[in-house]
Amino acid sequence: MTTHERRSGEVILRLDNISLAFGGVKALTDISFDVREHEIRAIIGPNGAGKSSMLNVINGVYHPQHGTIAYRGEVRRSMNPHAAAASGIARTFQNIALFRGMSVLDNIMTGRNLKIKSNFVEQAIWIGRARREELENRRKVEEVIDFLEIQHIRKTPVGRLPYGLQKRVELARALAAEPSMLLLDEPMAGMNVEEKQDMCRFVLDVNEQYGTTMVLIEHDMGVVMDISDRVVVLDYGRKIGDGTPDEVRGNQKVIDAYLGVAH
Amino acid sequence: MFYREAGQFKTNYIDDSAIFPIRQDRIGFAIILLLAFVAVPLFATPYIFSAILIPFLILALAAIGLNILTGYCGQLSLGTAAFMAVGAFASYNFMLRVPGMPILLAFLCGGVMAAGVGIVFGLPSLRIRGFYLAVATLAAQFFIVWCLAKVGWFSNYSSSGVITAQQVEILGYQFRTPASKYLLVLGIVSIMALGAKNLARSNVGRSWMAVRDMDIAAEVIGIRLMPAKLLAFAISSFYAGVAGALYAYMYLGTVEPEAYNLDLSFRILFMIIIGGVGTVLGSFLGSAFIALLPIALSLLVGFLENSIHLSVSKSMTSNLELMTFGGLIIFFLIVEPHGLARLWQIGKEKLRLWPFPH
Amino acid sequence: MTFFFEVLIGGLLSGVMYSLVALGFVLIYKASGVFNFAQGAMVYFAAITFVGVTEFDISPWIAFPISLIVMVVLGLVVEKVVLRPLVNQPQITLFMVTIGLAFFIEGLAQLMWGANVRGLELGLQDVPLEWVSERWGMSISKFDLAAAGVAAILVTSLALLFNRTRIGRALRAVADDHQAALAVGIPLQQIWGIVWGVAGFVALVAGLLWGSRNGVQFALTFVALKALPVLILGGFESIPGAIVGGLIIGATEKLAEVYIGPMVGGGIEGWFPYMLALVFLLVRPEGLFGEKIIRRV
Amino acid sequence: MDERQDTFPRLLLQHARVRPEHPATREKDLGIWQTWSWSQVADQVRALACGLAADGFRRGMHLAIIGDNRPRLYWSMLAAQALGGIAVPMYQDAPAADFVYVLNDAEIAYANVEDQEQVDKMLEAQPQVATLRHIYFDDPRGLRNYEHVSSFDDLQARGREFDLAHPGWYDAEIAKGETDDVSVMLYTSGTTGKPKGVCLTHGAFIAAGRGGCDFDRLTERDSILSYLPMAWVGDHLFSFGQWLVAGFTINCPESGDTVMTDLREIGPTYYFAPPRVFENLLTTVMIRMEDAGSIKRGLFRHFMAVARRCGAEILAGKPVAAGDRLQYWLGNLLVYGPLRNVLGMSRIRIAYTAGAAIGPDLFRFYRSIGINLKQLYGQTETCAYVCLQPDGEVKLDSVGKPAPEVDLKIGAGGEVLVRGPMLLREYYKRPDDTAESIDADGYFRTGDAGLLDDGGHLKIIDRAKDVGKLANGAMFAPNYIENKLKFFPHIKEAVAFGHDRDRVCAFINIDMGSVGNWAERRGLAYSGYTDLAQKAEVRALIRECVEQINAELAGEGELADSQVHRFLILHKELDPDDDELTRTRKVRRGFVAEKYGVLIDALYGGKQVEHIETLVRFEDGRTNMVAADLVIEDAQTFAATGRRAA
Repeated sequence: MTTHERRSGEVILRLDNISLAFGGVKALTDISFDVREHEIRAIIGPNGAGKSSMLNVINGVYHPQHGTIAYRGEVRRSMNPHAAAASGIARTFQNIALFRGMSVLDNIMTGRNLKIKSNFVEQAIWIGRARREELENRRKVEEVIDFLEIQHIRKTPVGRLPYGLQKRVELARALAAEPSMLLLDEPMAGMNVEEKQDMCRFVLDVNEQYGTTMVLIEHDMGVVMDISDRVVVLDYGRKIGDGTPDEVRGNQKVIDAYLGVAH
Repeated sequence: MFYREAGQFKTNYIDDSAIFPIRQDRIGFAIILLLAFVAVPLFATPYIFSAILIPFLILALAAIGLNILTGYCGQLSLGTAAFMAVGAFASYNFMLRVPGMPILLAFLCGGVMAAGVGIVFGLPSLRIRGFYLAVATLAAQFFIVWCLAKVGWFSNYSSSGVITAQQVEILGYQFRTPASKYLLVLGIVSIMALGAKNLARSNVGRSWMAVRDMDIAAEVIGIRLMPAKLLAFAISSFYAGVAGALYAYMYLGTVEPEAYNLDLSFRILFMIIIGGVGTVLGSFLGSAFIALLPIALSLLVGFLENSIHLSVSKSMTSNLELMTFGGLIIFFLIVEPHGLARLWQIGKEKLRLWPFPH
Repeated sequence: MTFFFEVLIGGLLSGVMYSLVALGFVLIYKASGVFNFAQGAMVYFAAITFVGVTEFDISPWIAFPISLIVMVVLGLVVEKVVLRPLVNQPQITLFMVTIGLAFFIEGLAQLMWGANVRGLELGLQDVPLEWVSERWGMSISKFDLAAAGVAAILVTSLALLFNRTRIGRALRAVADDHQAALAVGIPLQQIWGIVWGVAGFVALVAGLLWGSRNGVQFALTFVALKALPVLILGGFESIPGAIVGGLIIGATEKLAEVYIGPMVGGGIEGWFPYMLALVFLLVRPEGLFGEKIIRRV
Repeated sequence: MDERQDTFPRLLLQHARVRPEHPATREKDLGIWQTWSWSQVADQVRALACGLAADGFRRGMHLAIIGDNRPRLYWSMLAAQALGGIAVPMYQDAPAADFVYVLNDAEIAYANVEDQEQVDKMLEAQPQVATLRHIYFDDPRGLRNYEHVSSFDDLQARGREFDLAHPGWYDAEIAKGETDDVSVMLYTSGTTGKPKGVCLTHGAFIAAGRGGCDFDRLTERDSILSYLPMAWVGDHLFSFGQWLVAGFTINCPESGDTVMTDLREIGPTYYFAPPRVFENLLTTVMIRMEDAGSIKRGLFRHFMAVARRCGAEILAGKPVAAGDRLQYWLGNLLVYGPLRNVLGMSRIRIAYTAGAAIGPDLFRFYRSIGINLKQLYGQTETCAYVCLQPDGEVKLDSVGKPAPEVDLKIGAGGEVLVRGPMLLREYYKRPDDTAESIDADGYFRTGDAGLLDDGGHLKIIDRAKDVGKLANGAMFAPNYIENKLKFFPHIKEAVAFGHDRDRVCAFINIDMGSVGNWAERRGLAYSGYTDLAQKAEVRALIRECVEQINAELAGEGELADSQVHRFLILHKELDPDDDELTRTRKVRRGFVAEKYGVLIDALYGGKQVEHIETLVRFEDGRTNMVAADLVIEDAQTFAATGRRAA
């Protein structure tokens, strides 16, 4: 990989004292951290540490009981998924969450639903603005398809694709929204070495080409240390470390809780 | 085999996302349209029009409506007939109470009324899912039909509850003959089927399918579940409503609540299961299948009676019909859950790849 | 006030009968995740088979075991032919397949025994209990009371079966987690077979009770439609829910018919339970006894 | 405007005038076939040329073109030529180290390349190539932060400014062009030694293109899929020379992986592929048919038998019995037509193959299902234009008649000599080689041994220099033997030895697809090429093939002594990355003989088993050691049976 100057900018997302519980079970306890524009921010931690819950709080699938979320200066008690998507936060899921009854192309097209302004009557008649929007968005989607090199499966139903390609299609769907922040929940889980390398390259390319801010959960320590700018470490729903990969690597609590155990 | 596609390439996205991207399909469809609009009116008998073709088309329209809700948006409904009833009664009342109301506008208004009622009964879908929702739609079925029967205003205080539908007249032309009724229904159904197809391939359709396949992911990419689901209920009910009005005006000739019972709802559900969930084509195939099956059965029974002198009573035939419907539903759900439309698609794929198997 | 209690008690007693039908649903749903829309058809099938057999001058005491065998066989066949090929399919598909099944069974029942309405005499008369009317001036049907008694016995024994026997424990394990049950060596298909057999039995009892009350006719299948709101109220997976739900529906429907019905032209029994259930669903989507659903991502 | 049509830029302007709206170039990109008409292409080329001029590109300079078949790379060649420069397309899959020599040899200062991969290679080579200054790329993906390289878009933008600032300059440059100017320099990969730059003029390629177009009546309505390496003379003739002569449409596939799909979509009327492509295609057809149901398979078998019986004759317009004709008509409806369609060949009017000998069965197969497949013969030095098979006169074992304007004779030692307007001007900076290859009368020595039959058809036997002698003096034509072996679908590559030896022995590479499938069908488990190759069953299978050609050779007179006595199946596939094959997949005979000397000794030394270890290099530069014990097989040979008719 060529050395790339990453243009980490201002803090655009800040979570303060987030606590989340399901029934009586505490998933997250008093967690605070921030994300800077254009950076790749990793969240790591053992299984059940609350990593996915953290992403779900950021894009509003879960509503924390305590704490605030400040995104681009706007402070809220919690997000809601639509507001998150509308303000440029896209995400992928740990267990692939593609729309299984649709083709790759249609899946990615759904990623652009917020860009479409025509109403259902226009769409039913399929003239004028509806058709024009459809074509413009198709072109944008084709660029994403090109970018992620999935031209050959464009019209395939997603259910027929192997796992690695499904993950890539999910990334494509997220990218189609032209997000300013991308939440990736274990984008490389379950992949072989080659697929991981490809995915790493795509993540870095996206970051470099579009300047997309990334919040990334990943188990593969090598990958995390290689590509992220800063790392948050969670354990049992609490934050136990935060800093550059090197700082985190040297943090005794982290070593005890995580690195020592898992790897 | 007949698909010779080499050389059919697309140089723009309009062609690429066309409803029939393959030339042979376009030709085939044009032939079907030609047959339906020209050849059939020339040769069909009044019996075929009024007993087969007209109900086939109208129920296909209702099935498209149900398919929008169930097939595309994934919300199972057992109350289609009730929304048809709303359409029929609303059209009747618009015709009755608005002087000079054009009939087509009355159908449209009937559809819109049904859409409104559909939205009301769609509200629970925001909180409940799956067959809980299906059960909730049964409430619509029972409540609406009861309402239309009990509230006299709807039926203009008719003593029998059975009202004769007004004469259908457009620009002075009176649709009296079966052939003319058939052509009017065909025209309306064709246009609305095109609209449904367009919706299905646009953002609205994709949003529905996203909600159907994985609602949380849909929400996360910015699709608002409430408007998406309510829109599906509204449009589905609109289609059902127009179909209901056509059913009353073009098929039954009367407007009566009992015509829109639970049995009709089930029949329409069967149409989309047999025809194919989530396809417009399937709605037509399913409707044709259900329309033709009793005829085929009675032919078969007649044949048996003649050949082996088996005497089959009328009720026996209707029971056989019930069993055949039930059996077919079981068969299709087990063997081909995507119905006749998928079978057609598989066959077509085979023809496209011929002589290769895959 | 007496009238109110009379209606209430009558409602509660018929509610027990709803519970009985609902129980058939719950049993199957718990064990195999199938929402069996054909339960009503099975009730009809059971009753008409019983009547049909007795029409050959066979004593009811022999007709009952014959019908029972027929119902158990029917249950087993349905499980094997219809549901086993659909294992792991979405619940909504299973639901739709049972709608098809309902049609099939209804057709079969009438094909075998004819469609005409038959009376069914169990020796219980639908007359008011004298001592009750004497003491409180209320009319409580003897038949209703007896039927409720039978239903109560059945419900209790099923509850015992579920909670106290080995088969019952296996059933509950299957209901909780198919995979895990399979992993600990519970023969899943055998369990499903038993459940469908028991469901057949419940259908027979319900069919006899309802049949002797309303006559054995096609309308018996609508009993199942009445059971649906019961399930929504009580939750699909809860036996106590089915009982309580049945009582609530039975009572409120009667009360509504009597007190609200006249205001709107009557006949509201047909839809009132549904609207009640619907309103209830909006408040508590998981039912009375269901667990709160946490949707995880 | 001058009306001469003797240089490619003039031809371009001509098309832009005569058929401005006619599609000239298509490319599958972003999901659809993006199309440029002739006037748009002319405009694009103009912008590119002016951009290059603005950056200092001048008459006589060389422009390197590296990448897959992309419209803007084709246009770049025209842009260079418009300025009086010379296009130098290079094989895009070569590693950076290989580029260094060619870039230096051609004194490249300007390079138009496709994407990041090629830019990286250029940057890697740059320190060793003093002249290389300007690198332009087509696809900006991943190149955002690169310095000192520029995108085509920027180049064209500069060009448009330059054009505005210098009105008339571009047209004047085109007007300066002469037909005898070198238009393109193609490097022969060369089976030995360093690559040589073959300088070909506008006139030569236009003559070759025009001759071919007239011969096959190609017009602007034709259409071709451009998917073979741009550095290869065949692609330059079909996708560039004939494109500009006839004014038809070239179609660039989306990527290497999608060629078959793209072929099917476009359905070209004119098609070119080396024999190996046709062979792979046939193998896939057969494998896919294996999975078909028994009725379909029976139908296929029956009608393929009909086609074998009379298909080629019907295509050639020869009289055929009415019964067969009817059957063929039915077969065309049920099998051949659909088959041509799924292969994307239903609209093909003319298909050519060249570059290597094609198996007679393979050739007959395509012709019999109604595809007008023909052979041509030529070299880089002759613009790939010497002999063509005329319609209706297609003989399986010949490469056709001399093309229009080509003067052909057989020289000493059977070598084919040719003369005509299509000859090269020279080898770049290699006067000695030039002098050696063109004799005093102006005949070019093709280096191939061949003979002309009674009908004037040329038949190629082998490379002239490869034709050797066995120890007993009998003629030994290794290629001839190898080709016979390679015609079996199970054999992918063969190397025959025998010069100065008493008998012939051979190395064989099995075809992984075909043999693998064969093994699977017989339930034979294997772990990879090396394992499969050494299975006793596989060796027996190959032995049958060898014995079959021995039987054939026994009937071919002088060649009867060339029967293969012993052979072995190599433990690895011969590979261009290991220098065993050229980039055009020809065996480097000498190199292979040296590398596997041990094995040759074993073959001739009578050993039964030999151990070998070989280093294998992968495309990404990683290496791996492959070791195996190779069993040597003895094949049955046959007594000579009569003279072969020459």
